[in-house]
Parts: sequence; structure tokens; C-alpha cells
Amino acid sequence: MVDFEPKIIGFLCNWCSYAGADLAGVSRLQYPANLRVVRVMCSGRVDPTFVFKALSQGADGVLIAGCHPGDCHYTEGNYNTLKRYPLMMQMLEQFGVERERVRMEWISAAEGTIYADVVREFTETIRQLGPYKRRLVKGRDQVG
Amino acid sequence: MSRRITIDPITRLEGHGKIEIFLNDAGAVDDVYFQIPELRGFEKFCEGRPVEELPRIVSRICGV
Amino acid sequence: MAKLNLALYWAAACGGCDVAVLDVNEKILDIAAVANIVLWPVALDHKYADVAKMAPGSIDLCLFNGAIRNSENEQIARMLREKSQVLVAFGSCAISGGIPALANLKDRDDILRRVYLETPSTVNPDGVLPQTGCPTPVGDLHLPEFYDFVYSLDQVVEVDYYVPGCPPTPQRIWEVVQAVVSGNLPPRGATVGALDKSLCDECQRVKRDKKIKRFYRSHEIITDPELCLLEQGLLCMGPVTRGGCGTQCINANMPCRGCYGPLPGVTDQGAKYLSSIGAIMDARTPEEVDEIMQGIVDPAGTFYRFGMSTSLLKGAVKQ
Amino acid sequence: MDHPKVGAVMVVGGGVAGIQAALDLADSGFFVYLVENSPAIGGVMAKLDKTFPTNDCSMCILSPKLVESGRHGNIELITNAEVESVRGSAGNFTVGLRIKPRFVNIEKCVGCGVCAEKCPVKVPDRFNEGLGDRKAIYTKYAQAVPSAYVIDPEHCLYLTKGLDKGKDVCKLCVKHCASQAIDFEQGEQFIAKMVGAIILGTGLETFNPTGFINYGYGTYPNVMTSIEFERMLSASGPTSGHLERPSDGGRPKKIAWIQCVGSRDVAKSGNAYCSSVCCTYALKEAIVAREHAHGELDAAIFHMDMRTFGKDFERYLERARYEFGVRLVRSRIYELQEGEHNELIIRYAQLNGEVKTETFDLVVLSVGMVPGKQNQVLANKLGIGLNKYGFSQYPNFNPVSTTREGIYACGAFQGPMDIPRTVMHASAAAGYAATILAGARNTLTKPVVKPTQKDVAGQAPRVGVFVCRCGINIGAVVDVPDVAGYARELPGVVHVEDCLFACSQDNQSKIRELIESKNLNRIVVASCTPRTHEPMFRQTLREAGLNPYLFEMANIREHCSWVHAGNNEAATQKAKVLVKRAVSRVVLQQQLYEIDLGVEQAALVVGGGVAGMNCALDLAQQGIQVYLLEKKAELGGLTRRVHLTMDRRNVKGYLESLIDAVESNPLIQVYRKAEIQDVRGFVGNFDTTFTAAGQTHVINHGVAVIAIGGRQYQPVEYLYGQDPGVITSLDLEEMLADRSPALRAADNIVMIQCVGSRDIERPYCSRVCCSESVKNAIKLKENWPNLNVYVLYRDMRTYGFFEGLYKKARNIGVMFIKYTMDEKPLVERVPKKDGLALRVTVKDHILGRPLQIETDFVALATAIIAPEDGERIAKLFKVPRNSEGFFLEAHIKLRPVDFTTDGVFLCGLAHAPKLIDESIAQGKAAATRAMTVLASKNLVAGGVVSAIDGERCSGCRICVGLCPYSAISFNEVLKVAEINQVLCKGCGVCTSACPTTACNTSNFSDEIIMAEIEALCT
Repeated sequence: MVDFEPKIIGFLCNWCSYAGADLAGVSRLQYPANLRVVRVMCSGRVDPTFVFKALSQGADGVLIAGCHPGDCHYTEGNYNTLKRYPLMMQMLEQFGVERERVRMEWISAAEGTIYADVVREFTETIRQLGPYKRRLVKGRDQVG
Repeated sequence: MSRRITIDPITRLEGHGKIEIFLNDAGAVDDVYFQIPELRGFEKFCEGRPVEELPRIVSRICGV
Repeated sequence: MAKLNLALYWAAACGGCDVAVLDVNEKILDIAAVANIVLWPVALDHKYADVAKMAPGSIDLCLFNGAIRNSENEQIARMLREKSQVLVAFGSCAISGGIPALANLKDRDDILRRVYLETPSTVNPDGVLPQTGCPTPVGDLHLPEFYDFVYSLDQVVEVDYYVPGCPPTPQRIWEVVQAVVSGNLPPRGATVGALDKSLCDECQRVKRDKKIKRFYRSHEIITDPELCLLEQGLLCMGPVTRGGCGTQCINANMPCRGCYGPLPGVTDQGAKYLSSIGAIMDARTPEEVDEIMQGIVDPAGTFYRFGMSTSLLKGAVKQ
Repeated sequence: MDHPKVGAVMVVGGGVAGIQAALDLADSGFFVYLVENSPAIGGVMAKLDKTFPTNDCSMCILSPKLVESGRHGNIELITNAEVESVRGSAGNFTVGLRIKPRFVNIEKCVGCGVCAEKCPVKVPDRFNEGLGDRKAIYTKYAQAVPSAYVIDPEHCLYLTKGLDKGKDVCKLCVKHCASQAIDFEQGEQFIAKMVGAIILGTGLETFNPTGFINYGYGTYPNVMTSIEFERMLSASGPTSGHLERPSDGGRPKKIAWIQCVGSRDVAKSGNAYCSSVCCTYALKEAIVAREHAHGELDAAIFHMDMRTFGKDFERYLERARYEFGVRLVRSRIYELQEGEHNELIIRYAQLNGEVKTETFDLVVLSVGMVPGKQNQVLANKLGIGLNKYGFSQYPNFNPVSTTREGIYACGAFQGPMDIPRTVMHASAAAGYAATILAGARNTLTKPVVKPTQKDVAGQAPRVGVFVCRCGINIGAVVDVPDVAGYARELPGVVHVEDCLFACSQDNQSKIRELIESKNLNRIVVASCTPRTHEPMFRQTLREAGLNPYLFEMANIREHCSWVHAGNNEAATQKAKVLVKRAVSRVVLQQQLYEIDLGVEQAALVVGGGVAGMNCALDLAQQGIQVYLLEKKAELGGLTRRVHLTMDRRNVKGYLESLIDAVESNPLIQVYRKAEIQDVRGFVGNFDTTFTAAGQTHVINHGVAVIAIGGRQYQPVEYLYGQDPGVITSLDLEEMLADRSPALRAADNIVMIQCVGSRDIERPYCSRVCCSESVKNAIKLKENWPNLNVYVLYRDMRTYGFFEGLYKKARNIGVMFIKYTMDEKPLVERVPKKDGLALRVTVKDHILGRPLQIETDFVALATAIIAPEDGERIAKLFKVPRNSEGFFLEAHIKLRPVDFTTDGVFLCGLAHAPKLIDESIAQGKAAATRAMTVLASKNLVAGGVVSAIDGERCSGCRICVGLCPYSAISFNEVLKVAEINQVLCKGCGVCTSACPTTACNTSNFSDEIIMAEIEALCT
């Protein structure tokens, strides 16, 4: 399935990864347009509910990006992301979601190139994986 | 003309059931079918659950 | 005042909710005094046909428990909706799929194959699987279709009120009945018979600070009866579940499994719990996190024990 | 001074030192002219990729300060400018500035960069040390502030060939500049500014090693300086972070760092000082290089002493050695040979004398610090003296003063120092300026005007959307009219504008006017990144009387047009979705309010040592009531035991004068034998209960400064306490001061370094012991020339100008013997004719054989350890400590005297071991930082913060303890958690952890983020 255009949602923390994405822009690094950004003040704000919500609403891949441990503007916010990610991945696997669909990255404000690489690579991985088949609970009238 | 009596649902027990009685022309019972429509699949979805949680899951096989 | 037409029905359920209604003990007589039960398969002998003949809306109150697992469940649900003024999703199965909805983690064909072919006690040499239609010399027989997904009641028909619990406790049921009889019910769509605060508000255990060094499976630890179970490392879902059950499981030293459902405003109980647990793990490095994770073996089956149908991801889908 | 004081300060030099001093002064009521001679502020720190010891990315922590000083109401950036002349005296200077033309109008230029694309001229980029190139019209670096472009007069075709002949040569930039910002008529300007004080922070230059022909810099292509290597490491540098050998671009497998190039060297460069930073930055570069090469890199550092003496630097050294596998070779490299494929051959002698040769793909010269070229020129113009190395530091107890009253210095202009100390000195310099201008505070600053705000709560959303073209930056890729048309259909949108530059001044007035005429109550601007432009648009909303938080941006430039240039269709579709997200969010956003809080104009200083007293004095001289609490019976702390500074200044005399000044100052109330019982409240409003001399006092104060000092380590090793001959260096200093007869009679004295420092329990360097021992050794040899003095050391860390003392000690015959951790010296008592004598056995690192010295005294250079009541004080003020018990500052580089908890500050030994002069500087720095809170009269807090709905909180306590700012507390009576909105920073972690949504972060609620997700997915 190579002509499919994946829809990817990226949760970027304002101080580091969002700034890294800005730097990728300032440096005119080119990458595919599949990733759409939701800005949060800290990656520690990203509740796994948001990841499941994105997948259930039509996203084919989700990225959570925050500051490198120790860099967090709020000193420890990103440790929560670090702690939630493995547990969420274990649960997603039970829901049949391939591990490659949800990704966590530490990206600092100066790592524009790394941000662009991550987006390029992630978009390609999802393109190879194909669309995420989600459980559609059809409207109330046609169940079954 | 052969008649068919359906008792649906059967009651005062746990679970769902349906009885279909077929009478022949003389009104005698020609054949009877007792059907259990209910299946939840505990046998399958208990796989992968931690063993110590099973008592709290399988108790919902029958709550009567 | 004319008697209340009352219907109680069970779809994919275990009958525990019906028995819970009986558990109001002597008050069942008060119910009988005010209500005229028109359908209650576990206890009374009314037939579907009788209900079918009733005029629409003639049932004043219908307590519908059990999830929608097959076409019969759906058909009866639609009929009761049409016949009932007030349709109540009664108990976790009707509200969010309950234990049966754990099947959404499995594939429909695997379930049938397992039940009818693979289980050791099954003798089925010619591998017969249940069919929706089955011709016989004397006539055709019909069985309901086994859906590939377990739905909650409100994913099939419009629901007026929700009474959570597996089962709802007798006191809560009695309160609901009284509310219906006296007519002072909150606006439609509300959850009744439960609190707007989590179990922690009711729970008498001592709470200090939530920094969890290690999670334990319930057989791996003798818990202190006075102390908060979560703080001792048990995955108690009390914080993320509505109060109202009187913390029965916790009083029996067992961690809460969230059957009273999420608090208002929480979209997905399991994901929310995961978010909270992640925050209170006492770990700084990925290795420490993996260490702590050893104590959590079945997040999907534990955190969605009663709410799989209404979870965001709903179940496992083969990609 | 009879003439009135001017309430403004000129800060010369826009590096991290100048920026910190400017921000501190501007935040405490003084107007600041920040004068920078290059086109943009940022200094050397902007060139760094990562910074030690935390490996933070340098730009991450610098750019917030750049942006803040760029748009601070009380700071005027004057770039491309140099000081010509200074007249007047402290309190009232007139400074003449020469401003070189920029040829670009800063107001008009929006930094879109089109001119640079079109400019045909390529020039070696000095910011990237010539490794990459830039155009004749350029910005100094990607995130430069001001972001306006500048034209290089030496290379611009028009300026060099066209202007004087009146011919229109090239001028492509003028043709393509959509906002007509290019202005070739600009000429050199001379302006004069009236200021009350001047702070010099013009920083350093790196030593140019071309003169070292034996290292082949400039002839061997694969020899580069550390600053060039830094640019190569940097993701925004010429090779965007990839390690490349300059000769063939190949990936280097082996890199060598050579230390002390242009430092500790008299023969060639004449720089006989130690540049203090090169050892630690070499470790950093080696660590980062190995990370970039994913470990496939052999990194070796050739050094004399490994001088990692700063806070957490020793742990950094250990991590580099053991965790990151950096090879440390103790050997002074004389020369480099080059093989035929430009590889470099190093011949060096190992400790055991055996000669070894190794080849490396790349050699990095760890060049030292030299004074900036213009520092001498500037000093002459200002009439201030520099020392023999061209730095302004000179021995006195005012560490940031210069030889002229009213002019202060900070950072590398003073002498070689790392960034944490630079930032401390910058705040201290700001403190000096503020004290002499105390009367003129808030006289020249622009008051913050707050127009009345209309309440739109309950109104249906009426959204105005402004889709920006940003000249061609967005317009060339995204079909802006199409996006504007799409936006018109979105629910809640009542007006859409398609604008050329949304951020231009005229568009701000259009937004204000449309808010009025169309009665808009929500604004969405689809343009660039909110990180830089959100504050400006919010200000526009304020001025239009609309709550500034009813605003959202869609980043359709950095996250869209600039990165999807080749795919216009996809970029346009994405822009539409991003606008849809912004609108779906803004309709749910609520009005947020900032809470004004009164600030009690009083300060509590805990600890009456040198740092605490200096802090108290600085605050009192700025009119603040100070309560100074000292645990012991007398003031002075550990400094009471010191007689002389390294350069022989009388400490006892200074201490007495300091104590007199404190005791006689009417605004300072000193409480001896004081013990704090309880601390309540928060920044601006603390209530502290303490007992002193039997009485209990409760005081209300706005800020607190922790200066409880440190303790001397009581050794257990080397027979200390069992033989009177085994003493500490402070004991020795005491005996020296009293010229004790026992010393006169002694033949041998052995000093042992690192006693209690740099070991497993205390893996840190106590920084001062090497210099202390050298000071004592020189005094001993001067008093009694034929006394044998031995110093047993692991690394001699006489950093900065103390290197001169180390040299002098060696010249007058002090014997230095190196020992290693695994072969520590042995101190024994051996029988001698009339009793027992002390004998020290140590393996001589040159002879390789044990050396036995019978000695009269063994002086132990004992460690400085954390204060004993540190834990109690930390709990009282809810501030963190590091694993060794010293207090943990908010940020080791950028906020070295603040805590993450607002309103509490830190200075002295309680922060980390340091010299007396450094404690003085940090005390004054803490006072300055405290003034930024006290001077604001009202603190603004709130905006995006979290709050807990008491009705719905179930008391599960999951959130309590999550907040690094201690903003969340648990109300034991109501059994619910509560958030102190003054301390809350709005990160939202508590909201994500709260299992019941009782806790919510305003404008970052679950509902809003879910709406955004839905908008982006459908």
C-alpha cells in the first residue's frame, strides 16, 4: 500500500521539540506534510487518552516529542512521558496496534535536523504499515 | 397441518433458551428442539488474563 | 396512583444484576406494591411475544442489563426501547460492555473455534459450528447471529439513565427505584446510583504520598488493611472510578477493578488510569521504568475490565 | 554627587553576561541600553552546541533570554554600535556611541530571508568560524535577536562597486524585499546616552593558535580549534552536526584533544594563566562527539592537570571517563606530524616514561580565552585599568568593580570564567549599579499600561481569522486565498483577512480596529511560530480591550510552507487543517486573568557568612528591610578562619569592616543564635517564625535568601586526630599568621590534597584547596627558605590567575608529587630518637619508586562539605538539594542563584564550595535576583495555570508531590488538594495525572486538546 497518505498527529512540547520543529522550518529542511502538530506546554501533559483519541479519530500514527531528560523547562515534566510510554505501548499491543505506530522522541530546540529526520522516517514507516484499521461503531441504526 | 409451538424465552433460570415444538397433523409431538442462543466466549477471552484475576472474571459466567 | 409497568431484561449478562434487584430483600415487596412487572425472564414467565403486543411506551420503566452480543440482544433492546418510557442501562455490561466485552480483545472466529472445536471437553468430530439458520425435516430453526463486537446498550438504542456497578449495590437500586417512583429524576442521560467523586472519597484507608516503587500482583503481597492499596503497589482503580459501591472489594483487601465506570468528564477510563499510574511511578530512567513494569502484566484486561465497548479503541482489530 | 542620578544603565556587550545584567536591571526598575558591536546579541554562547555539565543544548537555554531582552519594554537594543567616549562620573555619565550602518530598517524587516536567497555574494561565515558561508546580506545566526538582516559593507556589490560611482549595481535585495526594509542611505551615526552606571561584558575571543607552527594549525587541514569543532557539532552549524574531516569530508574514527593551547604557557603566547574552562569543554566535546558517532569514535584528551573544579564538573569527568569511554592521557604534547593522507601523528611520553605514537583523523586544539580585541580599546576610552593579561580583574573585595567608580565589569571581560560564574558576576554587577542608583529606581522605565478589558464570557464565539502571506514565505507555497476561503466556512468564524504581514505594525492596528467594528471576541492568526510572536499579538489584543488569552496561532510557516516547499498542494491542505485546529481550539478558550499580588518589601537572609552579609548589605542599600539570621553567636561563618586571600589581601580586616557595616545599617536587623521554626506563604508574602536568644519572632517578608554556608570535613584518614603533627590547611594558615615557633623549628612539611574530596562519598572537587595549599606553601618558603615543603596532589587545580601562584611555588622550590587514587600516600608514626615521628610514604610518579619523607607536620587539604542543617532548611523552604547535600539551583547556568520555587534565592558555600571573592559575588547576585521580585511592587501570576475544583476532588493525592514548584498542597481539613496559582507554571502535568478531571489547566484542558485532535484527524 504505497500510495496511501498517512495521517499523523504529533504532540510537541513548547520549549524543546516544538522549537526544534521551528528550527527545521527556519533551516528550510524539507519533510512530508503528513504530521500535524498539537502544541502542549510539556510532554508530561500528554495523557495516553489523547493518543487513543487520535487513533480512534482517524490518525494512522502518533508522535509524542519532548525535551531530553534533564532539559525539561519544568525540570521533571518529561519524566512522566518516559514513565507512561512503555505501559501505553504494552496496552496498545494488546489492542493489536503495531508498536511502530506510536513513537516517543526526545528532540531539543537545536535538533531541527533530527526532527525532520524523525518526521520523514516515521511517515515512511506508517506508509509501509498501511492505514490503521480502527473499530468503527457504526451509527445506532446499523449494528452488527 | 403441522403446527409449531415456540416457547421463547424459557424463563426462571440463568441464561437464554428457546424451545420449538413441532406437532404433526394429529396434534402429537413430532419433534422438539431446545436451543441455547447464548455464547459469550469466556473460554477465549480468559486467555491472556492473569491467573489471579480469573476468579473475579469467571464469577460473571453466572451471577444467579 | 396506577401501578408502574416495570420490565427487567438481561442481554449478554450473568443474571447478577437481576439477583441484585432481589437482594433488596424485603423491599422487593414495596417494589411489587408499586410496580407491575411485565417482563423479568429470570424470575417471571412473560414471553417476548407478550411484550411485542404491548403498545409503545406502555412500559414505564425498563431496567436493561447485559451487553449487546448477538442479534437477539439487539432485537429485544430495540423492542424494549420502543415499548419503554424510561430505559435504564443497568449495570456495567449495559453501560460499557462489562466482562463480556473483554471478547473485543479477541477475534470472532477464534472464539467460535476455541469454544466449539479446541476446548478439551468438546467432542465435535465433524467440527459443527452454530449457524443462524438450520433446516430440519420438520422446519427451519433460527439462532441469533453472533456479532464480531460486543456493544454497550447506548451504542444500539438511546438510553435515558445509567446505573453503574457489577452488579449495582442493592441500596443504590433501591434509591433509583424510589427516585423513579417519586419522579424526581435528573435530566435524561444522567448517571444515577453512583457518586460524582471517586472511591478514594469514600475509602477509609490512610493515604500518604503516591510514589510507587514497585507494583505487585494481588497474590504477591500481604497488604496492610489500613493503608491505601495503590500506595502499597496494587493496581487499585479506585481513584479513576465513581464511588457509590461502598468500597466492597477494597474492604476485602482486593484492589478495585473500576466497575462503577469513569468520573464525569473522563473520556476513557483505562487510558486515564494509565496516565495517573505513569505519573506516580517512582522512576527516572527507562531501566527503572521497565523494572516497575514487571508488576503490570495485563493493562488492557485490567484497566478495561468492565469498559471495553466504550473505550476509545473499542477492541483489538487485526491490522 | 550633587547632580541627580540617572535611572538608566548602559550594558556594553550583548553576550550571556550583558543579557543577564540587562534583564536583571530592567526587571528591577532601571532602563537599560544594551550595546552590542555585532549585528545581533548572543555572544560566544550562541555558537556553542551543548553546554557542560548538563549537556543542555546551548540555544535552548539562551533563546528565551534573547527573545525576552529583544522585546523587554525597559531594554533598548543598540546593535552594530561601539562606545566612543565617556564623560561624567558615577550616577551621571554621558556615553558617546558610534553606530555602524546596518543598511536595513530594523522596524520594517520581518526576517523573512528572501533577500539572502536572492543575494549573489557568498562570504565565509565568521559565526561558523569560516567553516560555512553566508551571503552579503545575512543574519548572524538562525535565531538571532534582533532578527532583522544586515548588509556586510565590505562584500555587498552595490556598496563596494556601485554606491560611490552612483551606478545601480545588483540591488537584488531591494527588488525582492516586500516590506522595503533595505535602506542604502543609512550612514554612520553618533549618538549620546545619559546613564547612571556602565557595565562592561564584552566577553572573550578564543586564542588564535596560528603561531603554534608545531601544531600545524592553518597548514594541516585536520587540525581545528575547539570553537570550530563546536560549530561542526552544532545541528545548526555548517555540517549540521555531522562529524567530518576537513581534508576529505570522511567520518573521523579517532579524535585527539590537546589541552592548554594558549593557556598555562609563558614561552609562546605569554598567557601564564589557566583559562578555567577548556578541560571541561573538551570533555563535553568528546562526549557529544561520541554520541554523534553512536560510540564508534576513539576520543582522547591529552592534558597536564584535569581541571574540573566547578559544581558537578567532577561527576562530569567521571561520567566522561567511565560512562562515555573518553580516554584521558596525562601528557603535554609538543608537536604534531602529518601523514600522507592528512592524518595526524602524535608522539608522547606516558607517565611511566615509555614513548608512544598514535595517529588520529582529527586533532582539536583546546584553545584558551584571551580578552576581546576591543577590550583594551574600550578600557582606554573608559579610563579603566586592565591587568597584564588584558583582563579587568584585580585584587579587591569587590569582585565586579573596575578601577573607575560607577563602571563595573562581568564575565570574560574580567578574566577567564565559565558560564555559571559569568551569570553570577553579571547579576552582581547589576547589583552594584542598582545600589548606587537606588534613588533613581523606576524613574526612566516605561510604566506597563493596562487598558480596561471587556468581558465576553457567555457570548457566542465570533472569531476573526488573519491568514498571513509573510511576503512570499507562506504565500509562495500555501494558496492563502484558498485557505482564507476555507476558514470563512469554519463554525464560529465571522471575519477572515488575507494579509501580507500579520505581524507588521499596520496589521496590528487593523486587528484592533476589526475587534471593535466586527465585535470579534476570538482571534486566530495563521502565520508563524507562537513561541516568538504570541506575546506580541496578545499585547495587541490587550490594547484592543480583549482578553489576551482568547487568541491562538496556526503555524503555517515553520511547520508548513517552509518545510513543504516543493509540494504546494499538500502544504495548502495542511494549512487548512492547521487553521481548523486553531479555530476549533480558540472557540473553547476562556478569558484568563493575571493576578496582581502585593510584595512585602522585606527580605529574610538565612546565614551570616560573607555571602549572606554581602547580600543583606546590597538589599539594605536599595531600601529593603532585611532580617539576617545567624545560627552561631557571631557573624562571619567559615571565613573567620581565613587570614589572607590568595593574593595576600587581609581577610580579617575585610571581615571586621563587613560586620561593622552590617551591624550599623539601620535597615538590617541581625539575630544571632537564631533558629527557624516554621516558614509559610509564598513569593511576595512569606511568614517565618524563628527563635533567637530565647525570644520567638514572626516576620513577614517577600523573599528569602539561603546562605547557610558549609563545613570543613573532619578527616578520619592519615592519622588526623591521633598525632598533633597532622593538621588541616586552615590550622596551618592560623599557625603561619601567628608565625608559630613550631613552624620555625620544622624541617619538612607535607601537604596532602583531595582529603575527603573527589572520592566515592563526596564525588566533587572542593575547588579552593589547591590554591589554599599553594598560598601556604609560598608563605612557608618565604618565611623559612630552607624548609622543605612537599605538596602531594592528584590534579593541581590552581585555575584562572592562580596559575601564577603555582608557577611561583615551583620556582621557589616547593616540591609537587602526583599520587593516584589507588596509591594514596601513607602517613605513619615511626620511632625516632626521642619518641615518635611522622613519616609519609608516596610513590614518586617520575621515579616510579616509593619516596619516604619524615616530616614535622602533615597539612591535609580537607574538603568543604554541605551545611549540617541543610536538610531542615531545605524542608522549611521546600527547596531541593543535590545528592551531596548542597542546594540545587533552578538552572546551573542560567539561574545559578534562583530556586525553582519562586522568591527563594541561594548564595555562598551552601550552593557549592567556592572562594571568598566568589561568595561575595554570589551574595550580591542573589540580592540582585531578589530585587527583581521586590522591585516589581506587584507580582503578576496566573494566566495559563492549573486549578483544582474542590467540589470534585476526591482526595486521592495522586497530584500531591508531582509539582516541582511545590504549588500543590493537600488541605487535611477539607481532604482536597489545592494549587497555589502564584507558584503554578502551567505545565499541565497535574491535569494529566488527575484521575477525575477535578484538576484542569486553563486553555489546555482535556476538552480543548480533544477538540484539536478531532479537528486534525477529520
